[in-house]
Amino acid sequence: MELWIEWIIKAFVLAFAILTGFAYLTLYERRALARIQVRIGPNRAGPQGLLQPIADAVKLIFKEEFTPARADKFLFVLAPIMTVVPAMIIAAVIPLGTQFTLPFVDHPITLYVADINVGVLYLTAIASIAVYGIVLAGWSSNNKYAMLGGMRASAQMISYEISLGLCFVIAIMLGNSMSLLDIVGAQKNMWFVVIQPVGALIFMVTTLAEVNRAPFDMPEAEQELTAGYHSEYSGMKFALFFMAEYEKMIVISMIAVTLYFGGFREFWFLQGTVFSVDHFWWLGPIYLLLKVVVLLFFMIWIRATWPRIRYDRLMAFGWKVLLPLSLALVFLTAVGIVLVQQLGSVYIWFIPISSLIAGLIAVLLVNLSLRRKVARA
Amino acid sequence: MGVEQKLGNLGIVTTTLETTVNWARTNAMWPMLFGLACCAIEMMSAQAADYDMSRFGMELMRPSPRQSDLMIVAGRVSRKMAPVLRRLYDQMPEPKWVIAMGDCASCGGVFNNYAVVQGVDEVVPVDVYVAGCPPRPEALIHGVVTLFEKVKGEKFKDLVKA
Amino acid sequence: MTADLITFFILALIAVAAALGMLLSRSAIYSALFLVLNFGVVAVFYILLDAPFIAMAQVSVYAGAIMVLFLFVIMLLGTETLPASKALPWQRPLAYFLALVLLGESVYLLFFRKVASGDIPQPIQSFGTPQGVGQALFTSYLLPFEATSVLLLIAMVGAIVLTIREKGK
Amino acid sequence: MSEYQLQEIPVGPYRHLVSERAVSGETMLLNMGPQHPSTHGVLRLLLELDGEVVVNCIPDIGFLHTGVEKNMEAKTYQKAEVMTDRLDYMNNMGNNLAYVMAVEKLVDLDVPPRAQALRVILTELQRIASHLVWLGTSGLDLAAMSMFLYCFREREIILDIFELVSGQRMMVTYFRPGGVWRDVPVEFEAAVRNFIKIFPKRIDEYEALLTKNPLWLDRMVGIGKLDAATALQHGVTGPMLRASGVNWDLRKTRPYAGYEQYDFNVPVETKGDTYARYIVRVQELRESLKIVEQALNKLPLGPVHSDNRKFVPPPRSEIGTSMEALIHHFKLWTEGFPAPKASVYSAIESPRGELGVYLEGDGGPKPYRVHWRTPSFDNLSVISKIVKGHLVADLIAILASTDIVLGDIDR
Amino acid sequence: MDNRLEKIVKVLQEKAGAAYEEFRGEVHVFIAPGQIVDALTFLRDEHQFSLLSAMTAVDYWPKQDPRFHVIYQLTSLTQNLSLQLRVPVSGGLLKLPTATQVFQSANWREREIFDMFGIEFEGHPDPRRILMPDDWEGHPLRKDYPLGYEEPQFTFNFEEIDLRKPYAKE
Repeated sequence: MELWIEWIIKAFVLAFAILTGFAYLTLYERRALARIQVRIGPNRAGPQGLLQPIADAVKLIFKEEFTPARADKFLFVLAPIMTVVPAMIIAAVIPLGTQFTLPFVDHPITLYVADINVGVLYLTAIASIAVYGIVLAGWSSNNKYAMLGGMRASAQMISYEISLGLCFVIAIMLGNSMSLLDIVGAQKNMWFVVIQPVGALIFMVTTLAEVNRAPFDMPEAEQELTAGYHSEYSGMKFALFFMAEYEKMIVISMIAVTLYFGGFREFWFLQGTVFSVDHFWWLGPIYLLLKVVVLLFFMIWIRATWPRIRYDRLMAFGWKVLLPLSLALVFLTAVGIVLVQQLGSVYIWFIPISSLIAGLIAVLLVNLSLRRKVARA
Repeated sequence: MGVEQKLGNLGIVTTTLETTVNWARTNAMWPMLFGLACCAIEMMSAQAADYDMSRFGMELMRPSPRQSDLMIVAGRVSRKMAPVLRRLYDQMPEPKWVIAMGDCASCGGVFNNYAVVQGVDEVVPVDVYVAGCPPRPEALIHGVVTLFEKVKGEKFKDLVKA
Repeated sequence: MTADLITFFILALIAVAAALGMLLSRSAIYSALFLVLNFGVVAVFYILLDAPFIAMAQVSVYAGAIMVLFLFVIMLLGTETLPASKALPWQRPLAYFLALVLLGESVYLLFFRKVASGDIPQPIQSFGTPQGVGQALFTSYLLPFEATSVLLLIAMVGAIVLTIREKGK
Repeated sequence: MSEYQLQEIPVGPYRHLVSERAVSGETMLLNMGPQHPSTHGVLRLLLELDGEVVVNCIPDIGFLHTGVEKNMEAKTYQKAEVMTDRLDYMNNMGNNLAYVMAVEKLVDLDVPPRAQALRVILTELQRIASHLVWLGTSGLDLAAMSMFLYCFREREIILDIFELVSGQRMMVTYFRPGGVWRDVPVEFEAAVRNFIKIFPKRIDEYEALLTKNPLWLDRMVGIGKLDAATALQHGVTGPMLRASGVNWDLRKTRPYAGYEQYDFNVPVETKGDTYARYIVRVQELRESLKIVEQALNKLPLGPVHSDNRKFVPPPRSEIGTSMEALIHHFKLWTEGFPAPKASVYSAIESPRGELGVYLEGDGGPKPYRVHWRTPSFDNLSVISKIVKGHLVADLIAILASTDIVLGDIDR
Repeated sequence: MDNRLEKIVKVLQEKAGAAYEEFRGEVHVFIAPGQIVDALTFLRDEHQFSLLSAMTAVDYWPKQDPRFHVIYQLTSLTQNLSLQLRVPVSGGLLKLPTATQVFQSANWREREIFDMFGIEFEGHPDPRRILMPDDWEGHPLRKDYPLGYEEPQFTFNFEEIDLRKPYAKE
């Protein structure tokens, strides 16, 4: 019975952490965007604007809830919930650190909610059903813009799911396990981003598409579809969509960190020093947080700088560039692993070199086609 | 309206809650992304680097009226636009506020003729009028801050409709 | 064991209800959603049977990819607004007949087939794990597996050919 | 606008403008605007969509119709000028210039060279400001949001210069028939020089962000192609026409306000797509800066308005001493000056194209008829032709590249 | 007058018997309503007047015949010339043949003239109002149409106007 209590407490702590993270991510994004755009950003609510998320939340709670007359009432209410739930539960399998022993009771507490042997598959499964909320929101609103947004979301999700899955496969092969804890453990000596840099890059691109962030924010493309799938949502229901979007950002960064950036582990060259998580267990969550913050900054930076890609080009990019490239990477990784097994561990460098060449070829081809298009026009 | 209406009906003394909610509303007032004419350009300037309305948490301009709290009527409202404006106002959920930015929106300005509505208060109820043709960004921000003062004084009791 | 049994019965009820809902609901969107619910419940069954790999594959492939495509198509065509088309004339009698056959089979299986208790073979240790599934797929079932991929490839090529012809028109 | 289309849009009134498929419900009619983030104001586009492909696009304008032309008939020539600022609110100086040039032509009034040079400097600064707003909003439309804020940062410098000379940021009314309102303050030259110094680097920054960016190229190249013949048929002028390969710039072909003294190029592109329009405008930023610099270097000394007292009020100092000056002042500001019973058409090159004023006098002090030939009006009318077969996302890019201002269209 | 322009005006006079006037270097040629399409086609095809710069109308109310002048401002890019055609329209008839076949830009401009002056263009492909709402009554730029002056509110008459001003409700 004790085990149940432990799980419930851990689940609550994790949920609370993600919720707080979401709230402060909004502030982080607004301040970072403002910094990039030579502005100041929210600084009036509380010291340095630290209470801004709370103000937003309280305001949205006390805002009128509105359901359009001809909307499908049931799905209209269900959609935001269906968006937010996957974003929360997907974090369950992500290891946040090693473990520590509870004082007095002498009971070991692991820093993850669950370590299942198909952890990576769990991630894909949950990520793939996360789109339902958006699609249903678009459909149930009875608004043409919302529906276009919902349709874009479903098409985009399907296009990028496969490349994302292949990037998972690369990490699985390198870690030789589907358990996230094992994958993190396998990165003790070398982060996978060093071994498979192109895979990490593709992973981050596809995750941008999966969480509908700029430049892939098709479903809510403000300038095209006004507010896209959440056009008709107000008050707390809208807040749920908002929440889901930012939670997904956090969670997806956590996954990226876990799969490619050593998870909760320190830099591989800090192994055995006092900075190692083996030395202090509480360094694990801190390292994870730092890495996540850095990745999030990249997401914000991209949003501030790049124009939005066009909807059909986005699909073409997914199918014609990312999918073949990630397939090639899976193949190259497999070859590298076989080489290591047969000839010795120095052949591990075959993987980064060959995949960088593959990535370079892809970039060149894309560039060439673009140049041809410019020339033709 | 939301929860506060029921609270008001109960007649419970809710001053602390009132203060909190009004504080939240003033600090997270999302304007609607909606410009009409010249004033819209100054409204954009107010969002930009030199003036930066985002300090007040106001840079989240919502393209959908469903998610906005504040309608800044920036510019002249023609007779053709007036029904659309009213409709947008009706689409905004409570609580909502309106700032008439500039002379044209406040009273018709220099355009005292057949085509322009002589003051947007004929179409939607206005909370704050900002004078100027167009008002400088500072003037708009002053108008917004004036609106904050008004919002801070709002009582749940008054919002309950008979 | 009772806890598992109770869970099983609750889930079974949900699964049957979802299946019925899918059949009976008027709106195509709701039908699709009921099917998703059904898939989800079936995935939980797999977990109960100690086959997490298949469970996750069920969710990500069926619920996550295929049904999203279904929804996409339904929304694209706007079928829920179109008037119901006439059923094919032979469809209804055939359906009744097939339902009868199915009912007969179930009755036979439930009441007449003798099942000795206890002779269900226990699954081996690696059953349902990724390793187990991989071993099975790439050793004893390699030929069917590859045949399936070829079949899918043919279907994909067919779809592409069809759309290309459509465009050329 | 989002829920503006809760009800189905009736095909009836647009029967002759949509395809057969819209009647059968095969294609979707979608309202874009009048309140939509990327229609640059209150423009309504009725779109017939097949999936996301635009089959037909029917612009609906007039949501900002202000009755300026009618209202100007009720004011004297001087007082009507305040209306001109509010037409194309990105090009206030240019509107003033077009109007005062028409008045000067109608009453045959001379303008001293210093006033001419000041007019050139300020209209070119205005062109830069207008193009900056265009660049910023186009960037925003394609979700390159920082561009918007960078452009507005530079625009503020220009607005500060305007405020320095006229006391207003936007509605300047600085040019007056016969010259300018009053001479520029001493800080003017330093302010403009400062701008000339920092701006080229800033243009380089913009170009670094966008011009070679693959996403930007992908959104722009080959989109919304407009050939020269169609452009002329639709009356398209300005950068849009020059992007289609027609070298027509009124500053070169019919120089006014002393443009013939300055050495500048007219950027011309041949491809006529959205990207060509972008390139033309970005190059115009540099060319305008060149003109400003030359005009500032050559800025002559002397009076800033004509000494024809029948049309230009006397300086304040004279009123105290001269009875005649007092009478002129009184007559001009109460009654206004009469103009002959005739009509003129005078056009300038605004940031958007040929901005023409048709001005007709009836012998009295008020214009009998003022018509504004506004470039955006024609530039928008071509859009229904060039968006056909493109995606909704391209429509946004094309609309941004036409650089319309609704105040300019609806008047 | 420019030599090249003089030639063109002479040909126009021969073809259509048109009168012309000159003011500050601008040439206005008067064309009868029936001949305007031919004249525009002739100028476009024979003399490269490829741009219809502006098109508008003037109302000379209360004069009835002609009450309106419809004005076509043409520009030739290759020759760098401008020419204005003026078509008198009688207050009783209010009809003109459309020029949309000659210049596409006439489409919206003719709609605007119809909207503002009530002059109909026969054969126009899309005869709707363009600037005013579809159910608007009257044609605002006519001289007999009131400007629509409303009394401005000042301190001394604030109360009085406030009483009858239609304020919007929630």
